[in-house]
Amino acid sequence: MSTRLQTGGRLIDRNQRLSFTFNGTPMTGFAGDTLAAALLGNDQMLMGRSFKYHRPRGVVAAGPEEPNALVGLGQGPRFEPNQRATTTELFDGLSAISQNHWPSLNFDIGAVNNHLSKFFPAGFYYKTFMYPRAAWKHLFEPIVRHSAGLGKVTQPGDPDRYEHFYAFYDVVVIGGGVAGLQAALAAGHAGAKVLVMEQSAHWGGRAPVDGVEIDGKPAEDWVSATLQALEDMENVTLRSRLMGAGVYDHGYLLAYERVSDHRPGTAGPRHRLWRIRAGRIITATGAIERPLSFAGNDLPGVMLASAVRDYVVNWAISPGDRTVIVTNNDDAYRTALALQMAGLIVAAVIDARPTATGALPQAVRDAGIRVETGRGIAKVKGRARVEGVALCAQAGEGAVLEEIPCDVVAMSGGWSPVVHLWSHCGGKLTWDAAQAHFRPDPDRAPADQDGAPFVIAAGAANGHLQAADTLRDAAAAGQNAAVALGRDPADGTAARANAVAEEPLLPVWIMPQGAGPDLRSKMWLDYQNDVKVSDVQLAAREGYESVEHTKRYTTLGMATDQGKLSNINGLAVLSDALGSDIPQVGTTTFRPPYTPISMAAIAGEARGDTFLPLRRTPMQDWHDANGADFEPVGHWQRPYTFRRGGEDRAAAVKREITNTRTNVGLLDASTLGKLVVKGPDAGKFLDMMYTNMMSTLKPGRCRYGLMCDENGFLIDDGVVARLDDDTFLCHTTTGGADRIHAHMEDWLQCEWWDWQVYVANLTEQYAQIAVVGPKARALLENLGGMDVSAEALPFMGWADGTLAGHPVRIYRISFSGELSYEIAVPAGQGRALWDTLLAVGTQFGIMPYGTEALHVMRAEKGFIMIGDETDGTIIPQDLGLDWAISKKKDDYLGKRGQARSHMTDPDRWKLVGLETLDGGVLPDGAYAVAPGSNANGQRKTQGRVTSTYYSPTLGRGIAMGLVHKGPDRMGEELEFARTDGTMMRARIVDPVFYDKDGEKQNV
Amino acid sequence: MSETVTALGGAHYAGYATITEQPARGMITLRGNLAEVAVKNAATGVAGVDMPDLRECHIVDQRGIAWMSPDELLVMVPHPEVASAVSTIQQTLSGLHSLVVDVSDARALFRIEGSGAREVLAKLCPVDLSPAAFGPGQIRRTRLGHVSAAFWMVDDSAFELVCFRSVAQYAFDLLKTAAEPGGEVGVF
Amino acid sequence: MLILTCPYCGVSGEETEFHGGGEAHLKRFGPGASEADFESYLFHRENPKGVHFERWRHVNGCGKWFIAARDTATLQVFGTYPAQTTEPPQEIRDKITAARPGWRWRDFA
Amino acid sequence: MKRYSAFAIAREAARNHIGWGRAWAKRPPKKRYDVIIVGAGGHGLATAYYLGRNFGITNVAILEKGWLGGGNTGRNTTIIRSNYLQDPSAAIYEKARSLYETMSQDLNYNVMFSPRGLMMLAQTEHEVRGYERTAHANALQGVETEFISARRVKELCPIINIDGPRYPVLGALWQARGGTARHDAVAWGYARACSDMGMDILQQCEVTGVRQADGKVTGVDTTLGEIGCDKLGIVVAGHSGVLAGMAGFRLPIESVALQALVSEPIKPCMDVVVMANTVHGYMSQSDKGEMVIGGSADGYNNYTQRGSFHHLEHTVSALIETFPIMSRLKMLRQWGGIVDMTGDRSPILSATPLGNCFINCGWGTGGFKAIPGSGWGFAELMAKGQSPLCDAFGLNRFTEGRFVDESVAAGVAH
Repeated sequence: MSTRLQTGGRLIDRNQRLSFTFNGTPMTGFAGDTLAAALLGNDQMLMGRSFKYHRPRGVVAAGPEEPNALVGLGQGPRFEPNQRATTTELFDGLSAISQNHWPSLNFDIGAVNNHLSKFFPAGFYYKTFMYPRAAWKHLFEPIVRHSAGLGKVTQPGDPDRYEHFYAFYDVVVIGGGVAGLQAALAAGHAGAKVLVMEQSAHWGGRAPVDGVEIDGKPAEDWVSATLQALEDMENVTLRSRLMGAGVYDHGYLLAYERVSDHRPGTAGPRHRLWRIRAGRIITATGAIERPLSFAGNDLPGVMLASAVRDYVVNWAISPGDRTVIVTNNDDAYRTALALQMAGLIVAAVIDARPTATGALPQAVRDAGIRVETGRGIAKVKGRARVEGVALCAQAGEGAVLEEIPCDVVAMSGGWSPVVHLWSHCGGKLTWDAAQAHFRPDPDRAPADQDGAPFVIAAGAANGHLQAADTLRDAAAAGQNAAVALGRDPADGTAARANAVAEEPLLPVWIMPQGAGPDLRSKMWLDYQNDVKVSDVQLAAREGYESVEHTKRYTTLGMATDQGKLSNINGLAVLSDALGSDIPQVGTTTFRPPYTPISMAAIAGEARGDTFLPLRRTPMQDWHDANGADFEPVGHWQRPYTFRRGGEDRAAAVKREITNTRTNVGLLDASTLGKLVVKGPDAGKFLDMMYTNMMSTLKPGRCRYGLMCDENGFLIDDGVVARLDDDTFLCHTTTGGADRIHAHMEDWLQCEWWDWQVYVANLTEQYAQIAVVGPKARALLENLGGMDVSAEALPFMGWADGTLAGHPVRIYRISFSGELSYEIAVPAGQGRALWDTLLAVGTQFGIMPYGTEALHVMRAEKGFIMIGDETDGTIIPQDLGLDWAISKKKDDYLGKRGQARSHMTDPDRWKLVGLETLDGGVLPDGAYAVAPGSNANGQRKTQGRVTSTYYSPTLGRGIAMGLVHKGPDRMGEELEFARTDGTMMRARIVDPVFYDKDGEKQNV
Repeated sequence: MSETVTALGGAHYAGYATITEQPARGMITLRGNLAEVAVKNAATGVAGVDMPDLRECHIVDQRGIAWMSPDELLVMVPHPEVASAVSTIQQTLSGLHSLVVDVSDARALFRIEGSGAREVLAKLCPVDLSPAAFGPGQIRRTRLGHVSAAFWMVDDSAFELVCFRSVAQYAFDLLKTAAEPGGEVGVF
Repeated sequence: MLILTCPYCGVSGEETEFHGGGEAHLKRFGPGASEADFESYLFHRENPKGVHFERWRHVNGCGKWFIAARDTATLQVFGTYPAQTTEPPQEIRDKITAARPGWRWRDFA
Repeated sequence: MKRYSAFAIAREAARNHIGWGRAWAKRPPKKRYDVIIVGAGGHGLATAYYLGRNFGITNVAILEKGWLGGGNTGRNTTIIRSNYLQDPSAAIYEKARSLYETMSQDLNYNVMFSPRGLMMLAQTEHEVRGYERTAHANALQGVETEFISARRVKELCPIINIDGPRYPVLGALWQARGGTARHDAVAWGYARACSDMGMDILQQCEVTGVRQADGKVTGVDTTLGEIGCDKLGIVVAGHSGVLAGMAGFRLPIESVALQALVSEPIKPCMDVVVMANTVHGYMSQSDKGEMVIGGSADGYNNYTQRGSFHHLEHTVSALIETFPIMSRLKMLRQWGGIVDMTGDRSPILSATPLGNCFINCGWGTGGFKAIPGSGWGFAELMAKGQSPLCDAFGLNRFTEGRFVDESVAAGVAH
């Protein structure tokens, strides 16, 4: 059983006992524990179930590479699945549950898959579940999907806060081990602005655990001394619980800070995502130990040798009473020594190498521990927990020589540098045959905006596994990074570490070397996804030769650990099966993030009220307080209608229209774009921007204009007012304000840069209020101020003046067909004028109206609406707007485009009015059918509805639509298809339904 | 002349930095050839501060000039003076190709103050806000979350930030959240 | 996340402060242009895997349009320059030649 | 070829599966072929498959510079739908969707087509009108879709927050027979079937030149030597510009990176595919339990297949607003795929100035869902010189201004 030792544990504080629960069972641990350590301290080796076969899984590692010990953490809206117990700091009140089992962790029905595993080799689902066809949908897929997933589903209502932080550094060092600290020291001494980040809560990495001595003192002491030195440098920032998550182009680095995961519910953000721009990035991310592939290597109790060491030294955890160590290298012998020093039994060290004569093996032998060389593990005994191992000759096929009882197997297949961050942005790797791993190729580093290498690997992450080399390499990395940024080389000498000479490892990819199919089908490569040696060999045999094919076919390395433990071993097995060298086969692509990061951290502050900007007009508070139903228009929220009492939307819209047509209505038109265009060439410029001739417009007058893109398609419309000889005020649609402003600047800056024109966007300087209806003039006259008579201010004219004491500019323009004044007033006075108008207007029966009433009224008048009659494929000619296209101009944006054969095709659909025969309302977007069907069997069509409303004014449905040769077919009847297949008949009519001669707006 | 109401009526939040919407300030967009002496004189004439150079903002209390682009200045005067300032500038520049418009009401103006001010902005703007990189006398036009904004420092610990009036509430909410106690980063 | 330097205001900002505007140095063809010329103007793009010239607007900044010379395969930026020109300045071309000898883009080299 | 079935697996289980042979043969190139397809992605392989199946043309080589299915076929979000607005789009995507229905049986390879239903959320009044229009068009195009209410949206996908806050769900365009499939399997299944018809799949074979004589293609130069052909089909997605360059013609195409990501696997919680175009995000849950999320494209030419961060930021924040449970999920992996965008964002399936050379490209973000329809139509075009499925997607449309534009909005205005 696994227990807590009476003494030791460099990271725990035995004075701070913390209580937590696992699957509801109360347990205790110490401050400084990880959840994994605390669970082991409570003899909880079994922590989860595998994905495919639901096999019992114990913890194998002690860090972010852990594939098995995934738990559901927290409760209610704070529940989070798939949390690695090995990187979860224990806190008081923590509650965790294990995953992927039913009904319980110890008894899991799904484990039946385990017994059927022979029938579920890699890719089996591609080969079956096909017949009969219906069975896939109704039987097989539901089963496959039901068994999917690991963690439980999260809940809505995450109560925590998240944020981003933009940071800029010369040099960012990722990794707080001795390499990282040494590199930071060198870069810092050279004067660079440095950030050092460590993903865990503790500095120093492996060195203190491995008993390394640096500059004559224990690594632990050197680490704290160095930390102090770095703290004292004001150009260096140290940050723990901050993980380098992803390296992106141009020195962009994402780092993930777990601010309060270890003290949930406290003030401040839970996670902070650092968006860092770095001159140089040093990846001192260390190395990860590889498992060995022997039969039964996935049983709870089989762990990485380094992890066993970590648990003993860092947390005073005895993973078991009797440990067998199996290795192909010297490093694992450190585990033997650590265990013995803690008073635990090491039954034997099984070394696959023919001989082991290095200093560490010797020390182990001297300590009286049995060492067997040239041996391997034939298989691990036990069901839910290791009970012993059967030894065999590594060179053989697995004939059992001897069985050794034990409850822990500590394995080491050598070390692989953590190259993820090096690789994210295109850094290439080179195969190091001596150490049997891929390490960064310094000649093929990721290049930055200047084409210079910007990532430098250091220490173990660079393939330097011996402490002394690690420090030398790291010092050089820090030095070089600073120098590359133009800093003066300073003291770059490395600290000196004692170096126990280690003998070379022996690459061992399967154990024993001659294992047959039966053993190979019990050798796990990917613990979480249940990918075995036999699966990779099967993939190779079936022609899935590319490493990407094999990965996808077997799902090797696609689990939540992204193959941190399995990739190299799988790769080696694959290349062996293909009979090619490992470097030829190559690796899969490393993708960000290094370990999973929360979605909420990615969104940062963009949630709830601050998800997106919500633009408010000066009158928005009034709308909020007066029953407005809003609709989003761009980032604005515009009142769709103002409901009164128990009114539904339709009734409110009807009331607003009727009132506006009979009394007076009020519209908040502040969102309309208002662009000032000024300069000697302003007229000439607008003649290019608009299809109309604007240069001939007289000061004091307004003109409706159309804008097209170079394709000829209509992109915006609005009223242009000429303010003086060289100044125009161009109104755009609400959505168009910023877009058209950018469009104008584009042409002025990039095409006609010698034209003398300036543009300014005054959209928000003015609140704009449309006072609309037969009683509009009477109302304004009651406000006191400027002359608004037909003579002083005729239709399509504008004038400056004051109203009720406010400085205003009034445009006599109408989008409703009624007598209409659009009043622009400085935004800061908009609400005051609005209130005054409402107050004074009561005697005239004034009512505000919303966008829907606006739509209906414009449709009654046959006015087109950008976005309804247009959809990005419509030219003005389609809409019968030829009158607004100047024939005199030899050029305007879109003129050439409109001359292309398809644009001049007489068969284009053109705008008409549509009148249903039964007075009903045509469905929005309905198509008019034509006889027959096309070559693809689709029903032919001859037109479509672009706008359709119930008109309270006419008491019937009215619509506008585009119809094949429409204007030439007045009076013809068309059939419009409903989605249910039934037809609705409508007659082609003039699109102007109301006040055809425009008398009302022109009084 | 009726009074001018700001977008948020002087909203205020005190976190580990304080955020305060400022009273209306006269703001004038001046577009023209900044090399022209007349343009320089027109701006400095009403603002009473030196002509700013590239990415500079000279400001004394309510009066100042901010360099917005190679052909644009933001001229700041006390709000009651803005109308007269506009016409003064227009007269000074008469005959010269230029554009002078009052944009006071189109803007919201915030003051971000306190030791945490730099951090609060660094959570929302992709800009190096370390003292070595940004300080009084400079202006930075950038984005604040999803909206365009510009800010400058009025002293070592206080910023002024302008954005469009319609997004004042969004900007304030962002700044407020960023300034909530417990969110201290502690790097500046 | 690209970092670009606006040649007008000198700000080096991240991609999100700018807005891409597509291929640079397009010659506008208007009324009277041949169908082939007009089609090319609107639709045919170099789309190179390598040295490219493209328009950017400093939208969250000084608002100016400029042109960036960039490698679309490595994202290296050779330089930026104001948009008021019909061809890349010699100094930019030299920089590219230094990094990509024998480069070619339309008629420029 | 060994037929795949449960029985075959049971048989093999008895002997540790050592009896499975290669899914597709490995053969040296012949001197010449009737047809050479450049590009062994989904579209290329499907084209070859239907050339053989529908037209008996089996003397075919499919050339691939990397590994088959190694491009966008294996780098997309596996969504299958045909609820397009314009007739030509609806025709080819619906042809594809219907072929997906029986693909597993046709190929004897389970591509795990999962018609779990797909909805496109309408989150503005403008989108409501747009999708109602599409629903009307689909009804006449033989595409089964309907516009459904917000309540129905909530029933079909309980984890959606339909009440906003910023963009309330007003309804959705629902295609009950839309869904997903296992992307790699589609390429692998076609490859196996092509190989079974005697076609040669030549991997690690890069085309370095296109040989021509009097306005016709005579063959290609490759890293495996010169190979002759009567007809050439170019189906190389993001690298079309390069190949077209070799063949001496230009394309109205730009290549940009499209962002995608997956979450960690969780138990099934979303039975449908949801697309939210207002916020440029779409999401489905894979059979492994991962939430598969597609984002928007970079605004500039980009041939790196790397993800960039800020697009993700916007997509993810929007998805958290629409699916509040996303907040505490974690992102497992992000990547970028190169998509080739045409002038009207619709594909090109066209003859070229070289009489016997045809090109299939420009699928933008729609590639995967179109694979079988694209292969079916393009094979017909190559075999007969004309295909109703391809007619509207010719290169000439850019000269005439005869676009197939699916983006149904020039911008909302009031």
